[in-house]
Amino acid sequence: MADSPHFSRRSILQLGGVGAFLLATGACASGSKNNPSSSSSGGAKSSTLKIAVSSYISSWDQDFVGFDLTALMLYKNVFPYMIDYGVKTVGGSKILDTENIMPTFAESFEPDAEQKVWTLKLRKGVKFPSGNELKAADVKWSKDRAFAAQANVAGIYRTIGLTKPEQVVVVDDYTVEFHQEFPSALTRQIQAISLYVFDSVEAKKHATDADPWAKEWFAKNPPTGGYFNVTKATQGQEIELTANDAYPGPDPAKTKTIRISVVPAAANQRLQLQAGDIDIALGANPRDIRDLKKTSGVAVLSAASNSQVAIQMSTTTAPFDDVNVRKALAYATPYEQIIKNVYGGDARPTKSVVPLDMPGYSEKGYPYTYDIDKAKAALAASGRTSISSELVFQTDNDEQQQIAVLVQSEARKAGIELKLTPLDPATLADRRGKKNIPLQITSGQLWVNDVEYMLATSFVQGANLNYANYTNPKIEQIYQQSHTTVDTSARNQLWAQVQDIMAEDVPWVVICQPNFNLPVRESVAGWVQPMDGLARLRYLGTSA
Amino acid sequence: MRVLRFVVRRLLQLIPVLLGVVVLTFLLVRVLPGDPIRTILGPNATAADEAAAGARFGLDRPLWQQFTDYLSGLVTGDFGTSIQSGQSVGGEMALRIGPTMELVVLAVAIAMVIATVVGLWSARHANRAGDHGIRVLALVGNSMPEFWLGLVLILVGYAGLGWFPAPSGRVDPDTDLTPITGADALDALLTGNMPALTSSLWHLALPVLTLVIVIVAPLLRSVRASALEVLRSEPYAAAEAHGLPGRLLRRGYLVRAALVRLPSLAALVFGFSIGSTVLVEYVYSWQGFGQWALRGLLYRDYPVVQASVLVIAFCYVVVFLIADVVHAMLDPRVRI
Amino acid sequence: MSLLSIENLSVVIGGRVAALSDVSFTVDAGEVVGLVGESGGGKSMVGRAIVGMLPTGSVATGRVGFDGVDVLTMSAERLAHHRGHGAAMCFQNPRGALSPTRTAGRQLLDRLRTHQGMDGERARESAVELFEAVGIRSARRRLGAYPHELSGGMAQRVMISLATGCAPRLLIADEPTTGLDVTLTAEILRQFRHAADTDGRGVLLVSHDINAIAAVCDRIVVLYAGTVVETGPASRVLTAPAHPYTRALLRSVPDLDGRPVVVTPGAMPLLREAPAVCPFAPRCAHAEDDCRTSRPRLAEQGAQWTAACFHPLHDAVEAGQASDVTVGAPARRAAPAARAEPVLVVDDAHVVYKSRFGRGGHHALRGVSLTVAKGERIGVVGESGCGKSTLARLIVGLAKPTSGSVTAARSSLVFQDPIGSLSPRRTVEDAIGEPLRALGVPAAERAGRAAAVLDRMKLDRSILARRPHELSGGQAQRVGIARALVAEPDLIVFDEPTSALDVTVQAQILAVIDEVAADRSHGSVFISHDLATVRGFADRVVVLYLGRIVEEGPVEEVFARPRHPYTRALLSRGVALVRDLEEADATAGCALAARCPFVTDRCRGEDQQLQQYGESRAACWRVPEIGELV
Amino acid sequence: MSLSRTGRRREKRDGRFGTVLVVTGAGILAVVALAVLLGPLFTAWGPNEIDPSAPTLAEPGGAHLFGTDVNGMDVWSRLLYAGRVDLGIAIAAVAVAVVLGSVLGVVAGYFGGWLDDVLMRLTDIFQAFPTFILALAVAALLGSGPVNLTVAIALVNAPAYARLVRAEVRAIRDLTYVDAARTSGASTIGLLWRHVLPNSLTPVRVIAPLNCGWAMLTLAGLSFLGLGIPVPDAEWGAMISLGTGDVVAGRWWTSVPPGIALLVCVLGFSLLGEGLQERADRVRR
Repeated sequence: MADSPHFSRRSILQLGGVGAFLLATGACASGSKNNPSSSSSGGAKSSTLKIAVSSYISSWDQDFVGFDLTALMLYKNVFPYMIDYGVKTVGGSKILDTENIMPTFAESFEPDAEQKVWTLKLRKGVKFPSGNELKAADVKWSKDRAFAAQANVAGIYRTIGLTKPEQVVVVDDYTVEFHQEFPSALTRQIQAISLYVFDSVEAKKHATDADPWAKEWFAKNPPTGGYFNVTKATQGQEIELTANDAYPGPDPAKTKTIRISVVPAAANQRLQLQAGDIDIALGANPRDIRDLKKTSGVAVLSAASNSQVAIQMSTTTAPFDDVNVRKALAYATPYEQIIKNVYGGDARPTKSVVPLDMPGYSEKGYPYTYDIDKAKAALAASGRTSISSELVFQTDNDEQQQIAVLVQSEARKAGIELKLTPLDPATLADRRGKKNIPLQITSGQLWVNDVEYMLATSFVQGANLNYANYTNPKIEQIYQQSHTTVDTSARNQLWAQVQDIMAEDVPWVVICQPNFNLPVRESVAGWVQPMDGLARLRYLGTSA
Repeated sequence: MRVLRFVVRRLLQLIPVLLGVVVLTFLLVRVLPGDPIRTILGPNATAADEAAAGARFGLDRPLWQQFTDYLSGLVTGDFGTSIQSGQSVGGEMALRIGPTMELVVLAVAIAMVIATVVGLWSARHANRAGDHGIRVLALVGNSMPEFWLGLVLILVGYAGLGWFPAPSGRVDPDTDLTPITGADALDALLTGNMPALTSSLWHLALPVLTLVIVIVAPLLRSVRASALEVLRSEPYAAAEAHGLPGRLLRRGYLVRAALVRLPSLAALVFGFSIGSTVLVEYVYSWQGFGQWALRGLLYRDYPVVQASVLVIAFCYVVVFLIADVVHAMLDPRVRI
Repeated sequence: MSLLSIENLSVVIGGRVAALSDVSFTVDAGEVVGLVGESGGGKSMVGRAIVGMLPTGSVATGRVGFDGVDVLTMSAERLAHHRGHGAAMCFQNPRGALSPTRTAGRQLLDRLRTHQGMDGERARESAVELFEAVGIRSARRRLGAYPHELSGGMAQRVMISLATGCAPRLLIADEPTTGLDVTLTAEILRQFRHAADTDGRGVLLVSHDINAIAAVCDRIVVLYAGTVVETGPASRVLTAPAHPYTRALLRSVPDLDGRPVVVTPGAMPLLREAPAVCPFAPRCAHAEDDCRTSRPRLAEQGAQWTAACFHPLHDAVEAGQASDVTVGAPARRAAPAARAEPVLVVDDAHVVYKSRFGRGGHHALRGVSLTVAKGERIGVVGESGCGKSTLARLIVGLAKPTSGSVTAARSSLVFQDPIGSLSPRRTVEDAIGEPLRALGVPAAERAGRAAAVLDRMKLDRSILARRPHELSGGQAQRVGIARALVAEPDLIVFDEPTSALDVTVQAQILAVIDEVAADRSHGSVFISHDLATVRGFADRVVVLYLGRIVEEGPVEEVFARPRHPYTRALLSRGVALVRDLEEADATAGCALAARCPFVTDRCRGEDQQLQQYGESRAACWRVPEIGELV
Repeated sequence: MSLSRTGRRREKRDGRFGTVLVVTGAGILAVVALAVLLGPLFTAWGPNEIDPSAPTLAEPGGAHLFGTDVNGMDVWSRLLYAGRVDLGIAIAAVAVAVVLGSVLGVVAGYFGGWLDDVLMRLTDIFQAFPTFILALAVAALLGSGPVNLTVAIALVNAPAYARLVRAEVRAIRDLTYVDAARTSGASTIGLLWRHVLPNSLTPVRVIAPLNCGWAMLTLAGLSFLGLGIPVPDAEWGAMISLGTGDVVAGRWWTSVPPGIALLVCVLGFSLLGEGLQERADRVRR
């Protein structure tokens, strides 16, 4: 029985009046916590792993769901994916290897000479839990559904030249060909996150003419057949997974059952981790993690991450349409103070718009440091002595709020007066749609670890995440050229040119790349840092 | 009979109010800035994807047509599909109303029992030390912000003393509770699942305590005030002057007269508690109705917001109706 | 040894109010004793002392002997037994003294179970008997009624049955007659007489209206400022009172024979401790030095008859005293000159109050026609529910006639509830000036005219700045009258102006009204349920019953030779009505049909119109015959 | 003879406790108001000023009486400046609610008929509307910040006042002194203004202080959910929500002091309200 954390009781007594007042209402039970509820917070059974997430998934239908990271992470583990990333160790911690993508449920996935037509070969005799065999027809039906849903998959397929269901051709029961309009170096990575297959025979039983793709059935029924099967799902509270023995591929699940419980408040996740009620807290915030490092029985797994924190400056609205004003803000941002105060030093300063560890990264991409005089000089160069504008960030994002406060007080010294505006998700999305946000803090990870994908999502005309409304004909031209450049050294050549242009245009203030830290019980092992932010649960084991 | 006719008449009066609420919400949520569609699009979505998603939810059609569709759906009990989750709003709501109602009903019931017992005692010992103490204590409880109180109770009850379970979820999944109404303790009772019952009651303890502390004061004051009014009234003095024994005086003349005003105040407090459960649920990660409605609001999930507001309003007016009927039964002077 | 013997009982409340000082009197079984005096005189304090429920923080000395045991020192259980079974009280406002959320029957059963140990069916049976004994018809159904469903009279009867349900030895009735009509009062007092004579109970009737309870009392005790000023056999005390205050009580109220009202100046003092001098001296016309220097003790005036006065009176109460200041002697008033132009014409006015739920409604006035000429003084009399208040509201425009017409010159109204008629948050000056404000009179002139009219009311100008709750009943009514006069209206309506006031204050207000009405520049209408008061005021009188005028004529003619059976019953000239007034009575035919001893089929069928009989008119075809039948 | 004031020994010093409540309540509010208004005298830091020398979440003591919060701002000074926002908005919101509610109440109560039904159905709708939805709607329509919050909270509280005043006016409009004013020819407006309104505000005067307390709690609740005052600005509810995560780690000074400040201030209002209620009851009896 894990003893309740000693130091937290001491801190309660420190609470002075309030604590005493409330303690007076209940005798202070000394000694070990005798938790009367019969909840299973007893010793972690060797075969069960308990993970806490911040919100319950909004739907089980991977095609028609909204952009919900918890759900996408869960799908990665419960839907049969044909191919997936390998694993490599870097600096003592294991991370997903984006260059080594291997078949898991499928037998092989190889391109033709021109890398335009990709052939997927299925293993024989792989069965869904319903007993139906996984065949090419299932792949075809699943991808036709993805195109019909016009959601995530359709969006990514467009970057590798797959725009119409007709481009997916069934050759025989166990072979499917993907005919791309143009060859692309991104195909393997993009297919790794999109090539999932439904049990189409089972699904068609629930399709109706009003609902051809059985959306209602999919939304309600947890899927099975991936590395794990969903055995129990209590709405809004908890999801239980058990390893799928029918998985034919390498690295089968190490833990027999995994229980994912929903704990929205970060403070509660931390309490339960300390008390041993959960093994992994996916929703803890940086300050909790720094404290948990000092707690007995808890380890913090940390690994380099490609998640970037930046301020996107709107290049189409005054005064940030003037590059000198953008440079002024770049010089006025207190990079070291943010890394120290907000992330407790646990973040890497970055010198380019391209994230660290992404092939093609170069030091010259973002030559700006915290220097108030240079900031003033840059502002003067733009013909202004002082400007005022609005810095937008997400209401419920603590880090962004702290960064905003620090940037505001430093920028003021350089004559840049910033009004802080926290926005709820819907208003933020609306104003981004209307492109009327002068400055906004963004933090996030790219799904594919390749500069072409970065340009596709954030820097070309009309890209969805291009909140800076940045366009540069040279960049557009390089982006088109990169589609067909497969050779890595030629691609790196292109990326160097991109970063030189970015150093000049500076559409973003690139702040830092915070490391990924995951507080877990000491007994947990096998964590693989996911480049796309979607945890692979099959590598996880617990030795308690 | 009489009560039925009164209830039917009041229900008919509800329709314009609820219709007003539906129209007001429908317009209000569309006037609010914020785009419900962009939040569900992936990083690579294009304008075409946005338009397609919008069409899927019928947002491309003219406003009045959206309203008529919504109304015709409402009549058949179809609240539409949630933009965020793609599931039917009715289904999602059914799963979440149970836990919140259980919390609020339990808290209001307990608070009313405490208020009645303590209120009557306090009135009978008016202006003595005990009476003053109770009133000030109740006021302190009523002055606390419920989210802050919840936090402190978790800190003391779970982290410090360990008497109460972790503030996550409502019942321990291992007890295999089969959900019927969604209200865990009630379902456990119905299915006779004892371990689930004890587990859900322990999970309910702190949130209910938080709510009770906050809402007991107004109820206590009302019972005490009306009890005092009865004790100092002519009829009570007349009964006492005719030498009726204390027990008969209390049972026959004090209790019923003092509780006449309690139902309508309980309804008001019920309405107030629905508001504060949104905060209590957040702190106790109760996954109830309040959080779901709030999330719908933050993401402008039109069908969710419209459905949640309508249900809250409906609960509100139904509770007032029940209060009026109970009031009429208690007080013969009220003709219905 | 008498059932109840109170010996020099003194009660001081909160150390600053001497509610009672050395009160002594006795009540024997089977005897009805009347305890009279104006409000604030201490009558209620005596009642409370008898049942041992004196107010918080009050100190009582002396002895309240009940069956030889002193109530003031009774133990808790003895007191619990004494309350109800020893002495039981009937409360003043019966509907207010019954628990609203419990049926009348159950409240009676509580008494029967507590004091007579009855239960179940036997208790229910005796409950029905008790209800029938006090004259409640269909008693079994009434058992299930809630207090708010009972009429005033019915509630009073239930109250009496509750008290007798305790099988008390002494029955205390507090103001049993207030708010009841003439006919109902007589009926209720008969109940108390019956309780004393047949049940052998002692009865203590507490009342401010000495004339009302005179008929049934064996002995009278008169209280003034917490002291007994006179006690003696009713026959002697009522005809030739020894103490001047008792005489003032008897003469302040006009009586049916038209005797002039004697006005007693000043008001009753609120004593801080036992008086050292005669408390009535400042107001007494016969007071001399000894009255102002020492306090008179109760001195024998005859068999069991004492009075606390150095110079007791001996002649009959009717005999005029040189010092009397009288009002309303009808003979002295000159008849109005030729018919001056009318200030009010009411032609066949009907008023129906529609109830919220649309079915039926209360038909308050059923075709009333009335004209008032300038300078004329009209009296309107009728029991409660006859529509007289509706008539008042109709005349001043507060109510609109459903049919028929009302044309009135500029009118003003003086209300029954003096303090209630003044806006609580505004000063007296504002209240008086209100009508001028509506006429657009500038503030300075308003203040002047308000002060002038206040002087006419013989009120000190310091009152102008006071708020209503700082005024006494009398002062508030004078302000009400001042407000009515300030705009010099053509018509003034007095709606029961004195019924809410104390007896001596009533006389003062009647004097003021008389002086105001004497001014012939405006007409005046005086509305009351009390015939004697109307007689002292009006030239012509109109008798209302259930929304119709049943008799009308010169005041002397109507009082001397009443024609209509209802007027005769009011003047108790040998006509006793069959039963209480019921709501449903006023359907077709003669309104009084359901209660008239001379009713015939023709009365029930035919609507009665006013016909001329001598100088007055009456709405009854049998008037000529009735003369012999009486 | 009214027996209701019978000699019950238990009922001592009737009504004196009412004055004790009023005095303590008013006393607390006075102290809080003074501290909040003279705030700048007690502290060197501005409400949003960051102390570069002190680390974030510094322990209480030394330069910072209550330590610093997660942004490195001084908790004590934010506590004082926040008081202005909270007290200001609460009192303003209740004032607006009282005016709006009273006008509606008088019109509905005095004229009755269809006007009364329409107004009452309207107040039903507003009262049935959940507070948060209304607050967000008004915040969106008028833009965020203290002004719109005042309006939002006022709208939520106005129906209660409308109902209260309507009940009083319906009772008063048939009283004798109103008839008296009518007979002396007073205009309807004059009648309402001089006679009906002043006498129908007694219950409002009693409920208003209690309502200020609740208004503050509503404001704090909104800020806690991120719907009220934007985060970096000083407001007690926002400060509590900022520090919730830290309390668990024993860093109580970010969240507990604003909680206590809110508790004390609302308690002040509640005591004042309760005391006025006690005295009003005693007067009416």
